[in-house]
Amino acid sequence: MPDVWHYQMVAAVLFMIGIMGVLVRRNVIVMFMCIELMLNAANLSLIAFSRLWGNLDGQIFVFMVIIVAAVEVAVGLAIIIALVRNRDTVNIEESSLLKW
Amino acid sequence: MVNDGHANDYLRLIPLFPLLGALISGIWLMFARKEWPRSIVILVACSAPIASFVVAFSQFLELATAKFPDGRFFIDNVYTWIGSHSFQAEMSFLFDPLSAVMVMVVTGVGSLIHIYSIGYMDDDHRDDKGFQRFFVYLNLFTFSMLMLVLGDNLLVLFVGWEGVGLCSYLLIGFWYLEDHNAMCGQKAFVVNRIGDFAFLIGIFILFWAFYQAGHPTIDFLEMKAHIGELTELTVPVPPWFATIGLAVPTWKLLTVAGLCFFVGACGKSAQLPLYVWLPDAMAGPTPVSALIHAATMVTAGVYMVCRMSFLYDHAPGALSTIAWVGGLTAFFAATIAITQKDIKKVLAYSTVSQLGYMFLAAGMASYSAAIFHLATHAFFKALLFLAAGSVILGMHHEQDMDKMGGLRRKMPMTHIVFLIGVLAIIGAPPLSGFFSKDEILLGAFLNHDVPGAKFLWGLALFTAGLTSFYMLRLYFRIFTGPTRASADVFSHVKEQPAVVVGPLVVLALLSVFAGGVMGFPDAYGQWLMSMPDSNSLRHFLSETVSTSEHHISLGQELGLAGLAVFVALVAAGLAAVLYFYRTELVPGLTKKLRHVHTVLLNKYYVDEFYHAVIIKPLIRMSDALLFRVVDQRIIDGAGVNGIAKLVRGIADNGIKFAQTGLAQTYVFVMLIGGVAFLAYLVGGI
Amino acid sequence: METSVLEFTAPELHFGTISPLLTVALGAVLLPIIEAYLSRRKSFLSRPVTRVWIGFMLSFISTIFLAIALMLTLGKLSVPQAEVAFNAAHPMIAMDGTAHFLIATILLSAIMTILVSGRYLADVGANYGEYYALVLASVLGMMLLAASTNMIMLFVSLELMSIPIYALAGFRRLSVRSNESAMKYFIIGSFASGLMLYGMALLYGATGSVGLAEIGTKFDPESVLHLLGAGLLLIGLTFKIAAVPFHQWAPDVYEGAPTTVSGFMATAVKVAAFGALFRVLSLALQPGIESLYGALWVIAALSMTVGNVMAMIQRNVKRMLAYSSIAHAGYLLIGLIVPGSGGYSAIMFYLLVYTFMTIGAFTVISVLAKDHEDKDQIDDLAGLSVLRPFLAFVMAVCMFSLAGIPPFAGFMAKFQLFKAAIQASTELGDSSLLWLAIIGVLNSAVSLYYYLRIPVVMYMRDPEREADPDSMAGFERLVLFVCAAAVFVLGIFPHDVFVIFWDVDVIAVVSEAARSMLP
Amino acid sequence: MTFGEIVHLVINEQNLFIFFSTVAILSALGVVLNLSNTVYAALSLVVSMLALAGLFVMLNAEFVGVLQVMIYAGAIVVLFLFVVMLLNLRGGEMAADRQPFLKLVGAGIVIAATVKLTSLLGAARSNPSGIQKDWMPVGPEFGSVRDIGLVLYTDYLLLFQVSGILLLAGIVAAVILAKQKVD
Repeated sequence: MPDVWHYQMVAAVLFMIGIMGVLVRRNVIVMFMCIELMLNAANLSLIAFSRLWGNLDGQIFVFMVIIVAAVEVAVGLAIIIALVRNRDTVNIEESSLLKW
Repeated sequence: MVNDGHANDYLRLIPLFPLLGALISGIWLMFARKEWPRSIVILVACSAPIASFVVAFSQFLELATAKFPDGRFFIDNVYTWIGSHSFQAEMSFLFDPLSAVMVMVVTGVGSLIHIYSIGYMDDDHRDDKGFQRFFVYLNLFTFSMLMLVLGDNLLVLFVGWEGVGLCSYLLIGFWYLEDHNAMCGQKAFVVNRIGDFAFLIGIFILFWAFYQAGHPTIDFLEMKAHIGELTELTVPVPPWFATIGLAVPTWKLLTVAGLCFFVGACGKSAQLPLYVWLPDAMAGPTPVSALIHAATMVTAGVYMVCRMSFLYDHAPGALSTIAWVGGLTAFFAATIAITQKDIKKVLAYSTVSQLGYMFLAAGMASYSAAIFHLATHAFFKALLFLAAGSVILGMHHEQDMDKMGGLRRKMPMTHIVFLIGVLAIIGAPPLSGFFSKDEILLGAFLNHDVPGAKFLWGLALFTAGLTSFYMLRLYFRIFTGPTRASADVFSHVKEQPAVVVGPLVVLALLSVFAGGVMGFPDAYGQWLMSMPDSNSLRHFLSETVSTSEHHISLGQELGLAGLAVFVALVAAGLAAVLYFYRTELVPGLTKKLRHVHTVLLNKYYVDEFYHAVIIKPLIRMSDALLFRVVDQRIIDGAGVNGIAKLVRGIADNGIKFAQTGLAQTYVFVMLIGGVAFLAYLVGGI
Repeated sequence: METSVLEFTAPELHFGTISPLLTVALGAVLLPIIEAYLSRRKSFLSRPVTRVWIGFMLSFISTIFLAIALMLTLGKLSVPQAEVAFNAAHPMIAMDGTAHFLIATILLSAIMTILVSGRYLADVGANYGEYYALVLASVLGMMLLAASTNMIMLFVSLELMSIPIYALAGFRRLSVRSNESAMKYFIIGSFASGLMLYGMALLYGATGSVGLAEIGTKFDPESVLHLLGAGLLLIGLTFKIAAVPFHQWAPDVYEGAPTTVSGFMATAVKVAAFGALFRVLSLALQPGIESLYGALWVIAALSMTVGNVMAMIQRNVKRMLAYSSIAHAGYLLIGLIVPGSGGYSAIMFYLLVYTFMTIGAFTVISVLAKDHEDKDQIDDLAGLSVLRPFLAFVMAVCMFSLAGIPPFAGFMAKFQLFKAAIQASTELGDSSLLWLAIIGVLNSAVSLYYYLRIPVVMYMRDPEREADPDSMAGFERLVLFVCAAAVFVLGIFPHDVFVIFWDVDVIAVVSEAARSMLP
Repeated sequence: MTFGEIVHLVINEQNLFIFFSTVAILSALGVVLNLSNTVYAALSLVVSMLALAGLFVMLNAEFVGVLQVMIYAGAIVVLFLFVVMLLNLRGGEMAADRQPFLKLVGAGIVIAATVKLTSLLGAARSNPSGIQKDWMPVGPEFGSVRDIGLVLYTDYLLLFQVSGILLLAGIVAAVILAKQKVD
């Protein structure tokens, strides 16, 4: 029987995969997907803890995170669209006008 | 400290008006490309001191007539300026007889000079915003001076003190496009800094002493109430002093503080050895010389000494120093004034000399005499300066009296008021100067506390003679005899308009009558009108400053006065002979006394002495050691520039390395930082 | 099924408590509708409807909403004890003195930003009505963030604050720099929220509750899980205030974003995030505060130093101000380390002062923008005192104040902060706070170098271009005047600020407000 | 061994957990490691999220699990796909990496941190220090729409309203940024 720490380890691994993706991938859209992965990992952690403690706060939290994620995606993709219209690239390394 | 009956909310209006005047017009000037029409400038600028004068006058009457059970003063507590648990400084104003007299002088003479300036500055077109700028400075000065005299504690006083210094600097260098004027302004500023530094040290010492005594205050009334607890304090000496075999000095703390304050006063009031800036301050426009460098600002030192009289009453050593410095300055400056050719310079040295008189009086603990002379001097010296200004205007900005003479017919009004001023300053009875100078001499004669008081009295009497001599010389050289001006200039000389002459007439009337009205000696009052307290100013002031009651018979009083008048008359006669009847004697006499004359003409070479002994070595040392070694090598090389270079180098390289503009670098840095942060928290990797 | 209906007890609603929030929320909801309505019409009240006119109307309307909210908040400021909002057993937000003061500061910042935005947006070609709705939504998020006492509320309000700002940073859609700024802010900001969310999950798992106060009762500073959660949560919040090492987005984002938005970001976001930090530290993490101080100490010292050193070599004013805001975050963090309410009240006063001087500086830069271009290089300011004396004066005042030169408010604020640190260090006999204050003072000295360069350039160099026609709008003049005046007044009379009808002792207000938050 | 027993042997909680978590982790790795095609990355993300939804349901979070499928898989990733196809960009990462060294170090740190984090979490099991040790017993309704609704509309009412404003702000922001032409 898996206990809560098994779920937590899965969440931790997923979270770290997300961080890794943000760090190494240069495609903005993929970086963004990896951020979604991080949020999902946190969601898993929350749900597991919610079950552990037997209270619903964690599930409500996840509910809110899903809403926030939806909004974030809408705005983030809009930002990416605006960027691509001007620069014609999704490679984050090509957007480095602002520096030093 | 605010008791019932002492609170008075009107006082804040007195400095407020000039401040508003300066702010409104000054802020406009800061942003606008053009100045206001002159009529508006005049309206704003001149209404401010007049409004202050009206308020001050009404409060003065209130103060003089109201009944106070516990001391005659008003207090206006505007707000708490600095509040900390152990130290409280209020922005509050104190209106007691001493500051009331000062406020009346400042606003009264100030208003007249504002009006006079309208005429004087009218033809000045050296700077397209100059007219308005001049009045902004003048209003700002009035504000600062009122802060100075109204301040209820040392901090407010110091704000005003620095404010007047700043305005003086700005106004001396008003025509800053000429290098010389700017240099003179700088000189005044630098010399004043020496005094201000000592003043500040004095404030610190006094506050520390009161703090030790358990009354952390710099409020005048509270300090006065608790000063008695400090008399035994001595300057703390570090213990190693004794261990290395040095004699442990036992200076009284109050004496040291008093001396520090006096050094401050020396700077502001141009006493030996810090008087050198005042003659050079004549580079400013003449109304400025009259207002700042004769009537008000330079007397701030005298006012401060009187204000701190509760301290000096416990510091007799400091008081004697004041008396001696004052007496010597009076004599010293008078001798220089004999040979000067520039009419404003003569008046400047005369101011230094008269200020010496005031300090002499203060040092003799007859503070009321000092304030009395301060007031009458404000009238007649302002009158003399303004009249001289009128002459200068008439002569098209000529100041050398060798190129004047015979102006009596050309400028009759100016001539009369100038003559009144001269008579007042030399102490011709019954003009103002007669009474005030007489009271000073009397105080010196009767003093027994100051070592050598009788000698100082004699010196002051002799100086009165010198004053008489150089003032009449000035008068004769300007107004009588055949003119030495070129015919072209002379033919254009004419009397000045009413806006210039009007204030002169008012000041002349004050010079004539103010002395008798304010300070008619009690002995004469008893004799002539059977009024035992006719010296109203003295009685008025006695509620603030300690006045030693000297009971003196009518005969003594008359005898001393007669002696003074006699000395003045002799000197006046000498001047009349040399500069009016037998002018041909002068060159021969000058030749015979040429060594003395050269020394005096060159003002005892004091400036040269300072330059050789202080300034030049200082510059040399600054240049050789401080600039070349300390500044360039150590501070610039290794210090500022080195550090700046290092920092810039680090920042430049660091920024290129870290702030790459690539989002993933930032993620990476966040990651490293976050991991380090968490590892620190969790305690170990 | 019937039982379930009976179980449901409708929550008590205390709308009065959150009336400022409701006002702003109403504004945020209504503004898009009004915008749509206005732009559909050809004329309105016999006026032809133009873009500029719509922008003006919307800024006017949103200012009204914000001003009403500000009035309501100021009215509540005098009742500092916490009021119950909605559910006492499950408090989402605490409308106490701290919250009200911070909300008032946020609203002030928002009002000033909106007032100066209209002409600037028209000038840079981004005059869209949505701007105002986004600002209002973000302000709502900030208000909630400053008051939230629950982790879920904290997270959602943080996102409600941030998401509109991501969009505002990219509001000049046609400008590549603006796009890049928004994109960087968005990616890094979402990354930081991800970290924070995971930290919240760990804290929830460790304690079993999401309320900050309940977490505080169970927090165990010995447990790794608690500390990891707390650390990640703090990373998320320190990211928002741009503290080193989570600061690098700030210069890029501030430089690229529309200037008015940069000013808004630099002030209001910081105020709100500090509100959240107050509550997280004083409620949830109080038992473990000792172990957090060391980490915060390092962050504060690093922020001050890195911010100031980097600002020295900047050529772009907005970028320089961004680094300076990092340095100021460092100064502000000193107050968080001071135990008790003294540090918090010093921070709150500092935030108020900082809002005025920073908005003033950014507004000057925004006024200079011309022909779709920001004039934000330091060289662009050369001879400004001749070309635009008023702008130069306000800019100089703001710079002096930021540098902490008396008698400007920046000095008074720094003085309060350092005083609190030094007092605490003598009371506790702990020299680390004293050292932090010393580092702070040294850093202020360093900062003189770059702050004073601006007045030097403005006043001592000759202008390199022709005088522009003075195109300032009245609102901009008003805001600049208010900023300069506030900087003077708060510096000279912090105890007697004269606000229309009554005198306010701001220092007393902030210390009262700070005390109200602590249990 | 009946068929039912075999089914129970294979499809028990432990196996389901192993299955879902393996799928979730592998497909998450797929998102990160798939360098060539963004569409595949998005599809990997969907798989990962569906697996997570399975885990949610196992944890008595039926309602949130359904939301996960509907919103994440159904809406968010579809939006991703939309954008990827709309922009029709290929080979975002063809050019050489500008900071290979940094990424190598970063990846090393992330891997080390993963190991450390999982070991810390494993250690938390043996030393929970005040943390709930075992699953709390919960009723069958736990995590149902009814229970969530009861909490959401009472304790979290304010939060729920705020989320509405958040959505509105998101819509406004997305519209203004992504509109083809404004005027």
